[in-house]
Amino acid sequence: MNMLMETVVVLLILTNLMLLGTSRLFACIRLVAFQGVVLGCLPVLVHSGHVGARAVGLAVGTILLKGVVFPRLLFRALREANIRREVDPFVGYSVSIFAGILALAVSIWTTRHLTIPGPGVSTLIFPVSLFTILVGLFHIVSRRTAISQVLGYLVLENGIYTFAVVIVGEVPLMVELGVLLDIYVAVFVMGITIYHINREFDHIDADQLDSLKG
Amino acid sequence: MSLFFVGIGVLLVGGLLSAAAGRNGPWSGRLGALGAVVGCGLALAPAVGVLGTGVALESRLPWPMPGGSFRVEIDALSAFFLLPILALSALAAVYGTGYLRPAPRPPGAHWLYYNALVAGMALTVAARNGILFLIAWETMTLASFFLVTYDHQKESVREAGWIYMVATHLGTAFLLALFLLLQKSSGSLDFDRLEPGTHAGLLFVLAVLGFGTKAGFLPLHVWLPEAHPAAPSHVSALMSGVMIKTGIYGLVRILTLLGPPPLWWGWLLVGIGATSGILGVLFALAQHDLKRLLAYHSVENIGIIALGLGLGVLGVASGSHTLAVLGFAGGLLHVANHAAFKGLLFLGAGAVLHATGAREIDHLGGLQKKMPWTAGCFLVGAAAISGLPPLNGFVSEFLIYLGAFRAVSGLGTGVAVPAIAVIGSLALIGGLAAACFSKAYGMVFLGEARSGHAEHAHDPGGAMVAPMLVLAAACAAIGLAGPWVVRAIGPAIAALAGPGDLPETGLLGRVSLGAGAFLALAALLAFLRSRLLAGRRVGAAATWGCGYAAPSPRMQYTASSYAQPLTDLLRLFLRTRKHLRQPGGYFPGPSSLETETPDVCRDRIFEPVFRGFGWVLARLNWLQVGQVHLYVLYIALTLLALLIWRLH
Amino acid sequence: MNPELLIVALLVLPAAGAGLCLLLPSPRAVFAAILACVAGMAALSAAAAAHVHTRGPVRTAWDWLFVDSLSTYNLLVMTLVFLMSSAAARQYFRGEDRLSPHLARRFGALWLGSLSGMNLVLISNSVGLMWVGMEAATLLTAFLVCIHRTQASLEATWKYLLICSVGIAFAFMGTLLTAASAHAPLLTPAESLLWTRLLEVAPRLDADTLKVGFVFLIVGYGTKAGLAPMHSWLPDAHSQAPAPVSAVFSGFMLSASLYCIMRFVPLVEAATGNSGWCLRFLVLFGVVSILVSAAFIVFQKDLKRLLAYSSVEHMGIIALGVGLGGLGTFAALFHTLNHSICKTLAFFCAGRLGQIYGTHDMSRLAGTVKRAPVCGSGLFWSFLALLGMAPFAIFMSELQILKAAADAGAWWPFSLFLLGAGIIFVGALRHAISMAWREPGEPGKPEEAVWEDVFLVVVPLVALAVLGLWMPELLKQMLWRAANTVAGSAR
Amino acid sequence: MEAPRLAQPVLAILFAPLLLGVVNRVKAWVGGRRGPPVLQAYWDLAKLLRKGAVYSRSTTWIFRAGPIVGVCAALVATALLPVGDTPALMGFPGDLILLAYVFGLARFFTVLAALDTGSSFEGMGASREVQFSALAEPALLLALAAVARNTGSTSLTGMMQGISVHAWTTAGPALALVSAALLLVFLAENARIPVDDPATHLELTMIHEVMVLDHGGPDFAFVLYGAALKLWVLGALLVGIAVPVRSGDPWIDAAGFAAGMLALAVVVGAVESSMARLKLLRVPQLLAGAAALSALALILVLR
Repeated sequence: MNMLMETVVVLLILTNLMLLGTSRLFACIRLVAFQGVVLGCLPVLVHSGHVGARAVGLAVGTILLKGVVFPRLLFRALREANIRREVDPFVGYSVSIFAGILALAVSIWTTRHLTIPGPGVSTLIFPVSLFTILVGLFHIVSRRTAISQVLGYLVLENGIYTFAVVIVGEVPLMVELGVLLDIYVAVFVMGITIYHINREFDHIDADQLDSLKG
Repeated sequence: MSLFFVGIGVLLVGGLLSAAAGRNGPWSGRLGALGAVVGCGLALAPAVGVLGTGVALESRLPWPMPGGSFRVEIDALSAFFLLPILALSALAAVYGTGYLRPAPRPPGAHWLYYNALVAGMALTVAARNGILFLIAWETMTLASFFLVTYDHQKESVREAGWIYMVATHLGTAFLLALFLLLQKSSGSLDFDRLEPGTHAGLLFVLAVLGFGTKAGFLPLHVWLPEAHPAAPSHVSALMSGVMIKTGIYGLVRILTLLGPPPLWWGWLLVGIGATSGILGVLFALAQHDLKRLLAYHSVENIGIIALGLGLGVLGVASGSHTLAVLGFAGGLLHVANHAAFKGLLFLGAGAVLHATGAREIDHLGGLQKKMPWTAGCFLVGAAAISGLPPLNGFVSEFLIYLGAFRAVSGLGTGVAVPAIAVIGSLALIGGLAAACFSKAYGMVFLGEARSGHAEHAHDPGGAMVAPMLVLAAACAAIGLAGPWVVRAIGPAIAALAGPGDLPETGLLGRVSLGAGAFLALAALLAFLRSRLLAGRRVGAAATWGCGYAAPSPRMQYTASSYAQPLTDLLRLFLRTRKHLRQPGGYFPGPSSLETETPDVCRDRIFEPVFRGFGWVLARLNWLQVGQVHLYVLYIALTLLALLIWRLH
Repeated sequence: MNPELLIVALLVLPAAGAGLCLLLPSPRAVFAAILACVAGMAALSAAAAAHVHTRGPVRTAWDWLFVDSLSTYNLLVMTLVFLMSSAAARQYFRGEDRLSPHLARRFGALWLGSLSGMNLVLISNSVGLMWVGMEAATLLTAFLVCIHRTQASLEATWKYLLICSVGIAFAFMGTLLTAASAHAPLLTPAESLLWTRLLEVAPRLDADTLKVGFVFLIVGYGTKAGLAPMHSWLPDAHSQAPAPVSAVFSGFMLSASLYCIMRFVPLVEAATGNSGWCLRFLVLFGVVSILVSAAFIVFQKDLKRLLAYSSVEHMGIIALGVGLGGLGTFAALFHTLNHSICKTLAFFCAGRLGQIYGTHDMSRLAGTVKRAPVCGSGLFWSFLALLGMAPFAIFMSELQILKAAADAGAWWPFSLFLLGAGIIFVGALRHAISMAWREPGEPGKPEEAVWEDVFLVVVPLVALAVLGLWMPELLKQMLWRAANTVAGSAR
Repeated sequence: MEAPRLAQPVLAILFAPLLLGVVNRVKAWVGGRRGPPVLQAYWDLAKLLRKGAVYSRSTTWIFRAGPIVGVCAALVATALLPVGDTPALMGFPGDLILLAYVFGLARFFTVLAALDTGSSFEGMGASREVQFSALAEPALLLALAAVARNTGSTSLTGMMQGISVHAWTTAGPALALVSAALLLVFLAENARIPVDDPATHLELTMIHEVMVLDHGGPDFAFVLYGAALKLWVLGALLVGIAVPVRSGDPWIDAAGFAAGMLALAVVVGAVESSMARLKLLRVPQLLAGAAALSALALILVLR
């Protein structure tokens, strides 16, 4: 099972780096959706011996939400706004990938003293979840469109989710559902806001939303 | 003690009633002033009692405030400060009822703040707990701020209010540091449990900065020349006469808490006193605005008080009881004296302003004939503030001089050198003050009216004249009854100089004798002249114009020209700006000369500092440029920085 | 009343009220419902506070809900703020005819919804549930910011949403790390999110994990609380939201976020051996917030942005107080109350003035005392109170925080606090004087004073003055108990 | 009260105008003229006292008070000054302060009386007067402080008693500096050359004389007499320090004093005959110089 977990970790890293190097927004959404599906498998993988109904339920919920609902929402917003790609990001794509690798190094270096206790957990989980968080942040900071920022936020959430499922394990279901619901609502709200922004401004370029300052 | 609280209560209730009376202007004013007078009278009784018996009154009420306790005590020192505060407040309140008529708006709020200011001052002086003290102190600040901004429709008044508030509030910051350092060892802010610990010097400097801002030590005085002219005149009288003295009170109170002073505290005070005194009077000399001139004189007189206190500290530090007594007696007595004559002068200036609508000295003139009562009172004040015998200003300056001469003639160099500075600066201050007040009095009241403003002036009503008369009488009485006055305030002096008799202060009796002889001789000579002139021809003519046939009032010497030799001589400090339009050509057109003397300290010290701060702060604007990317970046960087910093 | 029932009622009432609002026909009815609901909340909180005060903390719902003195104190502050701002909102929207029944329903539901979110933060024992409450409040209030949809309000909403979501995500990470630090065999996974259980085993928690967790928590919740340099959403959201919403933002939502941090302080302190490890963060953030806000207040042009930066300052002061511990925590909690009252008042007045003048640009807000005597004077006095003039209570709480700093020998924070407060005083007073008294450009006739306005202005001011001069014994005890909870030394 | 204490007041009241006469006589003598009689000042006073008066319509009681205050102040001052070892009539520690300040009072009223006329010339004179006296005051008091340090006394009587030939031999340089400073103050305060020219007839250049242009009759008599008394008192102060005749016998002391006063008059006359008036702008420098001399003396005695 550890083998599978390692695979998931590697997939996470790869999707993150690919995200950093992709300019087409459709592709980005798909990547994030794929990441969501991969993560959805995690609860099942963690409890290798006894896969309970709870883990399955969580996995299904996660896959549905992250793999299906969010992408659809974002695709719709994208169609409304009528844009296809991220134009002229603050940080170029190749530099972004280097920054991603640097972030990975930083994550590993930062967490090298921390030994998170837990059975059958890959030592890479915590650094990679931190790495995913950083990539999400980087995406928010370095991309111009509001959609990209939502994507960044989703990646950030994915990082946290990784940590949550693997390390903390069985947090009470109610909390987890509350968390999922909250994230869902967050993305939903962001979608609505993007919709309105698009209607009011005729663009969803967050870079140009800078009238409030000082 | 309960009388004191009742007095404070009456003050506040009077203020509230006055505010509640709202639109009914006359009643509102009467209620407020009545509250002030009755409240002051009631609170005055215990203060007089304490000075008479020498037994301190104390009271402690429950007050659930961490670190605070409602401890109030009237000891000799408090009683001494209460006396001028309450007396002048009552007089200025009476004056105010006349001064505020006709009022542009209902005076209720004004009286509320006025009475709150008086209550705040009284409580400041009586508080025996740091927190209580600070609350009273800040209440005083707040109330006086609203009094200063009475005419807030004027830009200059708003500016003055801002400067005043900023200055006093920043001063309070030093006081916070002071009190919190003092309570560190015991954890209680009660005065009797404050301990200086090992850094008494730092505490003293903090006290000088914090209290000095209120008192108006140079260069912390910048608010004074703005706030005093802006306020209504009876408020100026109150602020200049007694409110700034709460700063002096704070300083001496802290002195009693800091333990035996080293010599350098005395040096510091003398240095501050000399600079404040000399530069204060210099700035005053260069002013054209009567109330601004008076405001600068407050700086000067605070300087004289600091000189006295400095000598007192030197006396304590060097173990010379005589010097300590003379210094502190001079300093303290000057507090009361300044309250009397500065109050009087501001009230007089107010009467002039009320009658003519002009504060510009160069627009006035000839008021002696039109406002004889005001003029007479103003003359007494002017002579008193110039330190001339037989008035009260001389008495306190005499004590300080005497102390300084004693120090020079008999004590070691460490004391004698600052004492020489005291003598030199007092002499210079005296000369310059006489110059300044001969200008102020002469130009405003003597000669002929220089403009239409002054043509139709007349004395104000009884409500305004009576307080001035009382104050003028007080100036004369303290001047003639010096030894008794000093003996009456003996307990307060002993609180600072240490227990013991009051050596040498009896010499004031000789001064009084000299003054009496002078007055008798003057009466004799006046009689002699009237006998001589009786039956002879006494004619009246125009002033001799040295041959010029058509003199006009506009040819009179003006205040600016009067002061010009001195201001030119000392332009190094004054930086007077001249705007000269010279006559030229064969048929010269109109020409003019205007001078203005802005405050050097404000222009050269505070404005650059404030501008520097502003520059630095303006540089921080890039933090908030509207880019949400950057905002998230800050968060990310903060997170990373903390992770790296705190974990490794 | 059964205390457990009480708490459940607290949980249910606002949610039910929110639902109810969606069904009501007119704005009038909506506001009546809001006021009734908030008043009910106030009564319930008071009852809960009384119970906790006399008999100690209450736990219920399988330990998921829990109230102790810290939470009841904050409950009281919250209901007070909501009470005041609900009444203010009624006045505010009365002066604005743009509020259709539809909008009113939406407003009512969101308003009470965010109330229940914050309420959940306060009464939950599970730190996870606490997080859920915070997130819910954030999302619901996002809609409140742009209840009037304009370009600027959308921009502000976007920034608010994105930044706070990121912050809240961090807070979640921190919560998870906290739970991870209590991994088996110390606590079962189900227990590892319960604050009371965590506190019991706090000294044995894995310190390294918890430290990382606390960094995430303070950055995360600190973002929501508006601590600099994570405060950047705050001026935008405050300036664009309707004034009563800004009042709730400043008045309590920020404090609620700080409350979350305060909950974690005793855990981290106990785990790190009471070395003051996490307190230093709070001091740092406090001082930075005070100084940064100072820079922006001095050159501020917009009234509501100025008030927002002032909130940053005051959150900094509270953080500083908590960071100093002991008396500092006590004073910080007291400051929470004072700031909430005062800021609610300030935003109310600012909102009304904004309606009268049609702008929040301070260069055009002139002669407010003449034009709108009640709100103009109210704003001026609330400025004075916010700037820490005696006799208002903020002076007292700041003084106590300074005392705590002096007692702790923390001279750098002490001096920097004084410096920042001084700069703010200089800058803000200038704005206040100019707004109050400058001659108005276009003369308008003075607004008639409505008694509700007078009431809403005078009562808070009097309350602040009274609190500044006299602290009721009951309040003092409550504050000390709450402070001891933060210090981890409560029963 | 013993009779010798009255010596100074009596001498001053009687002989003050005489001093003026001597000065003028010396000036005339040096200039090769016969000059007015020594007693001319007395005749002038008598003539003026017999006249009526004309007052400007601009003036008030202040104008009338000026001369009286001048005379009274000077009279009080005479009571503070000793002759030689003989105590002053009213001497007490600190009397020197009263001495300086009664003259301040006199000046204040003279200046006000001048301003009361509204004449620009008199205003000009008043302006100069206050400027110079403000600068002269520190010089005077610092000089006296140096003497106080040297003699260990704070009363004029004690100081005079402390000055002796012995004092001059031990602290000669300091006392010489003090005497020089006092001489400058004496000249400035009494409106003598090189500060002011009492004989000038150009109003624009005058200081003291221009201030009293409008006084006439008995008032002017008072002005003249007050000025003479002031000349006497400040002269007596200077002589007391510069001429250390302290024999213990009041008669010899008085004789020494009288000789000193005569010598002073001669010196003043000589100075006035040999020097020109300074430019007005230079006068402050002269007075600052006097203050510097006093300060130097202080440094010497503090050492």
